[in-house]
Amino acid sequence: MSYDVARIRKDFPILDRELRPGVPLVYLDNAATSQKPAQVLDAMRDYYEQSNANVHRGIHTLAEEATALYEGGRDKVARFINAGDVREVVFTKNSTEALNLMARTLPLGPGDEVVVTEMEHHSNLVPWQLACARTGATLKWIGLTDDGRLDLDDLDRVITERTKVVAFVHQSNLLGTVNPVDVVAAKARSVGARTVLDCSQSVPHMGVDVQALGVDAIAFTAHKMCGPTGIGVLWGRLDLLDELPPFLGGGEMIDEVTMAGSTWAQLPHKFEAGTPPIAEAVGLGAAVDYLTELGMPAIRAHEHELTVYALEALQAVDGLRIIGPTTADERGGAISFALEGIHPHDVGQLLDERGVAVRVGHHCARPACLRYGVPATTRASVHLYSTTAEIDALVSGLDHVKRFFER
Amino acid sequence: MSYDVARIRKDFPILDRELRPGVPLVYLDNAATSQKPAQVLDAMRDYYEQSNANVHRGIHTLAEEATALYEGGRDKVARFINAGDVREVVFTKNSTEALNLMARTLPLGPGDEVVVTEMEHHSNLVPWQLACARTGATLKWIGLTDDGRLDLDDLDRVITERTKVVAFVHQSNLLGTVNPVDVVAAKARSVGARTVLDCSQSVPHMGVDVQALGVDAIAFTAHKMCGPTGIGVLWGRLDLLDELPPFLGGGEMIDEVTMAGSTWAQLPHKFEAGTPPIAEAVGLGAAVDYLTELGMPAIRAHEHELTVYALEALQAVDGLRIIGPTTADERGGAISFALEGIHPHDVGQLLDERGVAVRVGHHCARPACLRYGVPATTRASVHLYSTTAEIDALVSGLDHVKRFFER
Amino acid sequence: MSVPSQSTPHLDSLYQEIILDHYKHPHHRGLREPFEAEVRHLNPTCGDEITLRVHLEGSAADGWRVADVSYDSEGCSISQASASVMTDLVIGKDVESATAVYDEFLTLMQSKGQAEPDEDLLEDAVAFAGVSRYAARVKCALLSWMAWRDATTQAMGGSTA
Amino acid sequence: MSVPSQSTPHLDSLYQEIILDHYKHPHHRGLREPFEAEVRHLNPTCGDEITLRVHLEGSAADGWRVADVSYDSEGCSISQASASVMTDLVIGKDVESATAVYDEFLTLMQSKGQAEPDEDLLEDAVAFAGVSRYAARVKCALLSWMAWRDATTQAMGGSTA
Ligand SMILES: Cc1ncc(COP(=O)(O)O)c(C=O)c1O
Ligand SMILES: Cc1ncc(COP(=O)(O)O)c(C=O)c1O
Repeated sequence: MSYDVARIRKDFPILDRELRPGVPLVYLDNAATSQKPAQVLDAMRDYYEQSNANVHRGIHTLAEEATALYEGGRDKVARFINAGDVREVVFTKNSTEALNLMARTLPLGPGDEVVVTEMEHHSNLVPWQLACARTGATLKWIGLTDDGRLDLDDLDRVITERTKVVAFVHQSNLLGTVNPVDVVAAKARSVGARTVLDCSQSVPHMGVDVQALGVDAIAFTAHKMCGPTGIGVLWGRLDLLDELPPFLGGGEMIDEVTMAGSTWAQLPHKFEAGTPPIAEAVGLGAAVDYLTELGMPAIRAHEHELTVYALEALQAVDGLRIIGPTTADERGGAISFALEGIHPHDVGQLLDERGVAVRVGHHCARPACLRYGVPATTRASVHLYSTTAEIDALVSGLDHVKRFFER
Repeated sequence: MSYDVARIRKDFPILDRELRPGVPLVYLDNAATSQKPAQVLDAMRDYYEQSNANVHRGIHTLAEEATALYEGGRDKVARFINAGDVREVVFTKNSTEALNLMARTLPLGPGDEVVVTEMEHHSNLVPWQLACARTGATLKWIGLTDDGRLDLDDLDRVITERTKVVAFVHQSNLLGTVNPVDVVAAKARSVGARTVLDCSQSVPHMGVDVQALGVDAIAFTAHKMCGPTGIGVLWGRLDLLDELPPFLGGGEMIDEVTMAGSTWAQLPHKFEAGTPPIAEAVGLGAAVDYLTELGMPAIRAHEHELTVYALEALQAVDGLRIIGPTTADERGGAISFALEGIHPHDVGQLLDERGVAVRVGHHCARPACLRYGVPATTRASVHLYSTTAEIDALVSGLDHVKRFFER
Repeated sequence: MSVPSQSTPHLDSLYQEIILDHYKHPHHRGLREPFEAEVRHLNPTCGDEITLRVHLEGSAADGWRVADVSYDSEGCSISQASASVMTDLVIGKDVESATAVYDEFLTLMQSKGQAEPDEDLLEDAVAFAGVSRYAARVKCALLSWMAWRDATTQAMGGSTA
Repeated sequence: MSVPSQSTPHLDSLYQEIILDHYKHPHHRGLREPFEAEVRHLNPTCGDEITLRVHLEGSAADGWRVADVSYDSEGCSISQASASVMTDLVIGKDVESATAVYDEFLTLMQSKGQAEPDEDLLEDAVAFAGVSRYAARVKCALLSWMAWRDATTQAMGGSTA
């Protein structure tokens, strides 16, 4: 049972789309969001057509079914990331909310320090900037090397006894870099700091085992892992989540309410105020089933092959500079680059004309763009259904772009 | 073109479901969540199968389409509630998040007072309890009359010069009561307080015109108005939203980011951190189209008829006591009741046996339950597709319940 | 996707005659003295409530015996009947044996209708087997048991049995 | 649901020869003295940036004339070319006439490809008509115009033209 990408592509109806007659879609914007297999869309539709009800508070048949399906989604996610306890899995609206939840509830005060890295997505930077502004804590960061890696020489200087939280990205959405979680987490642990790992770009592309990672909390988002929009996940160690105060207040997250005051529900409900993303949890569960069926190691191997292929092909393009690691070691399949003298906007626009969808801009990682002296990059990124033919289409598209502006 | 409920029901595939052979679903749990017409499910599926991409940051064809569809959802919502400016419509994950957003960002301090009512849903109570605990402000509330109305005699006593915010519900999910928004808002305005109206139960059932309401902000939630889970709406006056600090930090909500600090995007994006509920906005847009096509006045008239019918039929049941207004004036179609000597759990369970889905419990409005001396109620609630035959099934079900426990 | 329970089993399996009997004529009801621990437990979803007292005899060294369990409660037939059955089962037993019953009942309730209950141990409580199929009602059936367990632990001075 | 643009119009309508010419050979580029106001505008999505100076002559009473507009910018072909075209159009005009051109250009950009641009007023700027069909590029085309408008308002002492 080898990895049959042609068969896999049949599961994704959108991949058959022609943008214009004769111009098929070449979707290389997977780091922004992934496409969804029919299995995921069917699961959500079935939920709505057969079992739709609000969860938890009802005893009628639909409410019981909806609750079982919603909690079933949680069970699947817990197994997928090897959580020690299903109560450690909290559904949020996206990664960003999960990271904000941590930044709002982890205790911080004047004199405390929060450490991030210079390659963070804004969603794992701005919440900590806000937290520091609110609490009087200080934000520090680990810099980057010229070849797109964390500057580990910074570790001992930046992470100190005053560090309370180290928040960093597992795989960079801009550079593709996979960070050495063990090294950073060990250093953080040695000073008693909490670690929050942004797994938005890792969980969709490699097997992530939270018990092996050695961090205190992770965040990820369904829409990048073949699941629907509208749902993300916070995983956190039970003892940590138990200590934290609630984040949003409202229905479902309470134990006992009087006008004078309230007490909080058990985990994970303490952090799930209001009607949760029910159909979305069902869809995420189906996405997890889909990924598990293909096998995360197989997916990773496939994407690694594509990354090797793409890095080589792109570096053969005259005037093209990779922003990030130039080899496929410790790196995922999101590849940013600059094309000499041509602005990414123009690159993206002309590629789109040929059906090739890439992302251009700062990719919500502006500080890292500044670090590498580019206002923006063009980024191509693969997923489990991507092919070498798509990489070829990208490269021939880039030749076209260059000819267009050289004419 | 009269209101043809039989034809309308054909749009809702779930309404054809039999829970067990010969036991059709009688769905009277609409205040918890509504069912979804095929039009809404189709719109979301089409989005995923044809245009799925992340919004705003892309220039390729799918990204442009996805952005147009997402923002199209916002345009539809803005028109539906007659917002003066589309930037006043912020997408959240549900009502609860919208209310938390207001409770977190409206400025409060020691000596300030926040006023709610005793009939609030926990989602419009707990966030204000938390805000008061955090800021040193004081929470006060308007009490209820024995017949399930706001005790307006309380107004002048409770709302004073110290009141900074008055947060109250438009239509109670427990009692069905429709509150006199104009009276409360006028009083709040007279002391310079901001008004936040919880429209979770009104927007789905009556035409809501934010310019006519005279409040500063409203919250509602898609899943109760034939839309999907995973999305809610905050509407607020542009000048108010503009003044407020951001809520969650991350991608999309920023203008310029450096490691040292960030500036915020324009409205509504300032309040939409991270990848938004894109497919859900498309679905909500389709729901709004669906409701508009039927016409909110026609929907309201239909539900009013059902409410009149149900109130009469229920009050004819021996030992049944309505918790809330006993007539259909200034009241919606959510009807709570107690059945002498039989716990709501048992009522709900036995009704479920006959296919009748009602909600039992405190309905996230525990203080109001305490006010009326009941730990829980049974609640039947109608929507645009409900029928008098369903009310009949409920009433005959209640006879069965009574016989069961009297045997 | 598989829908969890396309067909609800007939309700008679939930509302057994034994359950209805205990509901209508509860045993050991009311709050009595003496007691070493009193707890109040609440099921926030449905408003079920119990205040429960435990009176133990014995000592950590010689072992503890459940001398009395008294309670005041409000709630549905399942939670009321369960409290009545529970007191029948634990009063008079040593804490260790009573805890074994508690464990067995807990297992039964978490079995989603799959367990074969031990009739010798559970006696009247086997009637609750059907309840385990109704996720939302399991909490009702467990409320009094959880309260008993909690109060007993407190009465023994915080040590677990 | 209707998908907004099943077929993208041919790109030649976006990348007009005029645009490419201005992009490769921008007019009035560089920051010059004297000036009464300098602003920096940024398109956060794509990193396009412009620093722009306005030098006005005249007075509120007699009317203002755009004596010079100088700028330093980074960005895509559309934003670069737009700045070049804009300076051609506003320099030498009185502020009122220049603002009329600004208004016309703004209307064109917001037209989603539907407007009939006024060629007499817009001259080379009519080449941007195609850009209005690309929502994500409209901001690029408008960046320099917004900066000019902002700087001019400041230069006149905060009063609007
Ligand atoms: C009156 C009222 N307010 C707020 C809410 C909360 O809505 P949501 O759970 O979608 O956040 C609800 C429904 O649960 C409600 O009925
Ligand atoms: C590394 C990283 N972190 C966080 C996020 C935020 O995810 P979301 O927008 O779903 O909240 C993203 C994607 O946008 C990402 O790539």
